Amino acid sequence: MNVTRRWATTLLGASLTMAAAMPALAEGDPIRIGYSMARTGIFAAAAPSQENAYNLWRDQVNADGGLALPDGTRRPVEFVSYDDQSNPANTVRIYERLITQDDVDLLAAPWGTPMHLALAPVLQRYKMPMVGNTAASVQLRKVAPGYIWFPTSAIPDQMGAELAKMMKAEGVTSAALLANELPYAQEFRSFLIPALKEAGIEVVVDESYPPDIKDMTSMLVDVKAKAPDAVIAMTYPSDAFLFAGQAKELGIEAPFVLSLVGPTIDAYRKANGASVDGIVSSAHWSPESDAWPRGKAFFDAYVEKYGEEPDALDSALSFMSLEILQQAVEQAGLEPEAIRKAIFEGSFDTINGKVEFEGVQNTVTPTGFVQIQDGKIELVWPAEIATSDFQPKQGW
Amino acid sequence: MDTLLSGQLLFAALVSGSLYALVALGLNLVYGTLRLLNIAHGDLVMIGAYTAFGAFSLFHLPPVISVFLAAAVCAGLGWAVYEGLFRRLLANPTLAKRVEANSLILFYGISVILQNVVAMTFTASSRGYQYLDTVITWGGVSMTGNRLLTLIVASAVCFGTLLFLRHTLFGWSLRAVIERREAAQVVGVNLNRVQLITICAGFAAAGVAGTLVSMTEQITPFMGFPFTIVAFVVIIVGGLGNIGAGVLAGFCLGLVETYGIALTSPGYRSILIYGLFVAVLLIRPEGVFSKAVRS
Amino acid sequence: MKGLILGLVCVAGAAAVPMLGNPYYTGVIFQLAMWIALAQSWSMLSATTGYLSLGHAVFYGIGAYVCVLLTGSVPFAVTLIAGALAAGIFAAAIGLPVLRVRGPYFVILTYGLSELVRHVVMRIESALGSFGRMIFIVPPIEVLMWCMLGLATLACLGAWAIRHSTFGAGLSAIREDEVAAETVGVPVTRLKLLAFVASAIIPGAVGGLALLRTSYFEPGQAFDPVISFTIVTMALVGGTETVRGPILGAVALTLLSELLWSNLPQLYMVVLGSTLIGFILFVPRGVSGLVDQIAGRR
Amino acid sequence: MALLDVKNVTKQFGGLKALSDVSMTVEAGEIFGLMGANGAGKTTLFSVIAGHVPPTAGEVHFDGRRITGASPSRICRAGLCRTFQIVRPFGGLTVAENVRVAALYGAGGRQDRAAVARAVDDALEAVGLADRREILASGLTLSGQKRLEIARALATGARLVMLDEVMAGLNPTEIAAMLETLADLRNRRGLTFVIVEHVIGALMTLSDRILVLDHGERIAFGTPDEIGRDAKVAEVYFG
Repeated sequence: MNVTRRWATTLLGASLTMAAAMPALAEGDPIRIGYSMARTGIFAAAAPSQENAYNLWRDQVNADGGLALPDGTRRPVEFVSYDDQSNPANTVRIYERLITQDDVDLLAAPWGTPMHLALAPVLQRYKMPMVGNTAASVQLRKVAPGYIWFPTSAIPDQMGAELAKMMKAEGVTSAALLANELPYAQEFRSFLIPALKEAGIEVVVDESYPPDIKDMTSMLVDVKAKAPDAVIAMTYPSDAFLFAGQAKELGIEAPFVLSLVGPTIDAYRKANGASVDGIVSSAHWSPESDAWPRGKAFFDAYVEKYGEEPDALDSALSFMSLEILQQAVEQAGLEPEAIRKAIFEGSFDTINGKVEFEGVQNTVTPTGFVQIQDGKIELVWPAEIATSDFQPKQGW
Repeated sequence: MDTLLSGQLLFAALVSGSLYALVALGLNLVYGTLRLLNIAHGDLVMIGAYTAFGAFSLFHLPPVISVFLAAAVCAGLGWAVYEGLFRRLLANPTLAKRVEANSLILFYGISVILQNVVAMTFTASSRGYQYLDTVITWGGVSMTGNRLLTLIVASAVCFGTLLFLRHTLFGWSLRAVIERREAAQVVGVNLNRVQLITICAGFAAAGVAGTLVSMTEQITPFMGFPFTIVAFVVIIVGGLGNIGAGVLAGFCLGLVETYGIALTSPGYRSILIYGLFVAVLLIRPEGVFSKAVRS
Repeated sequence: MKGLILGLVCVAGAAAVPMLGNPYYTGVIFQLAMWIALAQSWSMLSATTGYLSLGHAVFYGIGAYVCVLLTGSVPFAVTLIAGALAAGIFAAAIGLPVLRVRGPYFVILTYGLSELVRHVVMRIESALGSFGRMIFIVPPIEVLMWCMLGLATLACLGAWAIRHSTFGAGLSAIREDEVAAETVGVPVTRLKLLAFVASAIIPGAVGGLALLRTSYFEPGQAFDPVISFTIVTMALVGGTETVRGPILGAVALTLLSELLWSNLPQLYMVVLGSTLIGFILFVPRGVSGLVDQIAGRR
Repeated sequence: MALLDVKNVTKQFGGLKALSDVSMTVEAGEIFGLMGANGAGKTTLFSVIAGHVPPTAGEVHFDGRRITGASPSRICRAGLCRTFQIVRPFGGLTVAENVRVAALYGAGGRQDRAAVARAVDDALEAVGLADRREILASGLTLSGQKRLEIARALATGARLVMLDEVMAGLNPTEIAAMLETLADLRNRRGLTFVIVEHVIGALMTLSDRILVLDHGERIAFGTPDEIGRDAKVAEVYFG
């Protein structure tokens, strides 16, 4: 009996603590925005570039007097966030908690494609809108339109086609493909190969490798022997470091070298210095663009606050997603259905230019590629948003 | 075929191999003398990498100097962990009886703490710095300076340790503890002292490995786990507690990995390594290089 | 008997949680039931025979994989049963050679096996040109939760039945001394294999259910070694001497991490790590032993 | 027909011949002694008979059936059980639980609770451990653990029990008690014993017939009196 009572007390205590963590909402209180982030676990290294952008946005909004509502009033913004430990199952639980328990007003996105995909049904069920950001997969297109949107244009099918176009334009006739076995890289590879074929570019090497690869020498020796015009390394961050170091060691001479994810990370350029000048990567934003004046301001504010550069893909997308949310709220208020309608129908001005949605997707921002030039991230493709011309890679 | 015979591939295999051997050396020392399953071993590699990164970016200390600092930091952790946790565990007969299970959980806890303390201190953002990455070409083999340095330092530490174990009194007592714990105590080996020094040395080896790794890989708080795994693969293949065979197995794993990939496809890399590991455990759990011990 | 009644009351209470109308609590119960089912299944092999498996994620992953492959072509209950069977068959197939290995070797071997299977599945998926699989129609959370609760109950009853049977007596003899057990007539090999299969089946179904909860399959996630670590941790923290142990361990750690991550978002992993260390050093008999001590038994 | 029939058993470990061409027969109800210096092959012979080690050559028959190559648990269930020179109690289980495992899985195939409980009580009673049944086996004295080994073997319902140095390390009082126990078991239950013993006096008193091994070879066989007079044995034992 004793045990039973202790049990009951424990459970009661637990539920009380949970309840206590939920403050009452009063008029004029901060607007609470909830999200989960992979602060620990396998994705953790990627998450700060996103969370830093979130915090920067919050600070800027609050410095401006708060988030504007349709009636012209402003309320400060407050984040409620949890660590999902890089586990999509936790993401689902956390958003359920945010919606039903913490009773947040708005939602921001977690890091990563699996998390976004796992969330889509949850948002549908609770009818809570969320602007996604760091998700990139053709699977997104299968998500029923409703309460989630993806501002990214770095989606593998479009990227494959665009990259082939760009390579053709730069006179590439042969290419070596090295792809990580994780989904994003594999998906990209599957769309790139037919596009290259169509563009008349010969694939001379096509290898996939596991994410925990520790040495690429044999692959790269093979690449070097075939001497292709282009080396397309479909990397994730950790193997991007490996690829850069070993391609340099072996003196890969291709004028067109792409590393899929990694080069836009600040540490990548710090670790490799000038040797990675000329590397192409996937992103559709650059602070160097004159067309998006707010972009440079974001870049400078970010560098000032964190002492490192924002990631041209993740940080930019994260900031954009909150800008979209901000403008939707300004127009429609905090009522979820109104926000949903506003996002569906609206047009938004972001650090990456205009954004509009059709279904779940941003149809305005073109799919682009960036290149490291003198340590800076320059947009080199497509021409209409380019901040600089593509320059063939000159050694390492 | 040309690729297979090239010095380039051999160099790559030796670099990986020496690093595997070094990481495994530390783990093997700790397992051999204390019978502890240290699954936080890779996190010590991470600590070593952060130490080197910090020293480089704050004080412009090159890794050839900060390697001593990293070794000292990790050895200090070893001391703290031994005095704070394991002395207690090993002294308590109930706990010591299930030392494997208990050490597994203890080190899991330590691993979680190390990772998250580092993540809170430095944020989880990946880090990196540029050091000695000029390419040297020698006999048709191109080598970045930092990878050559990795090979030299890792091999030197491994073989230095082996020589030390073979030719010093302490080395003899340590080997005695590994082979016959109780008997070693009877002949007057100070078990406590041997264990303390070994755990510090094992942790320090991981710190050295971390410094080497930091020159070429991205540094994050969660980078350690793959090193733990590799180290376990190596010491199983070599034979748990057999220090010399472990070093040999480390180099062999580097060769198997590099040439295995070259002969098949990079896609089979992990299947190859785990397959080898599982096969060794099933067929020869005492390790490939151990003399069969049967009662 | 008292324990059984208490257990049934808890199950009934948990099953009624969706009535509260707060899906968050339903999610917590799902999670709780999941870890109880996994830790208890693990104990069927590892607590009884002392063969410490650090690879139970492999059964969970296999269940998830089979479930995602079958979803859409057969009813949802069938996918779960198929997942459970596949995990059981896999255990039976690898059991004989694997269970010849003892002590720390077994711990590491099971871990390595789980990683091997993970990489093989990754390779297969990549060869099939699949980049993570999505499931679009999933049963509502209440249904998933009830299924999970059922699995947890099944696991606990199974573990209880094993420990109180001739089979369980044989297994504990194996844990104490395999050679002596064999000598007094215990068919050691057969019993170990049975225990291994028994401990694999429920995790297979759990993997399927957990997959339906997130509706997204990727081999890296489904075979995540963290799952194996969490299972072992929960069971050991709970105490492996009784059937109660894994239940208490799963409840304690699930609630603790639930409280910690919501109230101490920055520090909770550090606190969790410290709690583990504290438990091993100061509470060697686990939560279960602690409850006994406080209640003044033994 | 002999209960146990060992035919020309040879066992080779690498280059070492532990047993060479050893034969012996044990009749139902007798106490059969096995003598020899350290390394003579007694324990190896036990291991071969009980199924722990397969013989290099030769066969073992028990109760008319060939048991060579069968697992120890099968051999045990056929009615032949051994004890270990270095005791192997299930340390974490109580004395009664130790014996209960043997009763559950041993030769009898008893399934009903009452029969198992009776077998446990009987075995504990027979070796004098009835009053210690609830303590952990690891808490018994050496003498107690040796008795426990015997109790477990008895509880399996074995008809032939092989005892490997159950008196080593016991003091004279304990040895006397043990001798009495064994004689009693043979007389009252009709059990058959094969015993290996270093304590030669005990062996001589207890055994009906004795086989002497030296370096894996059979050097003498006969009644205790005959063995006592055997010149070869004297040479091996007393130089």
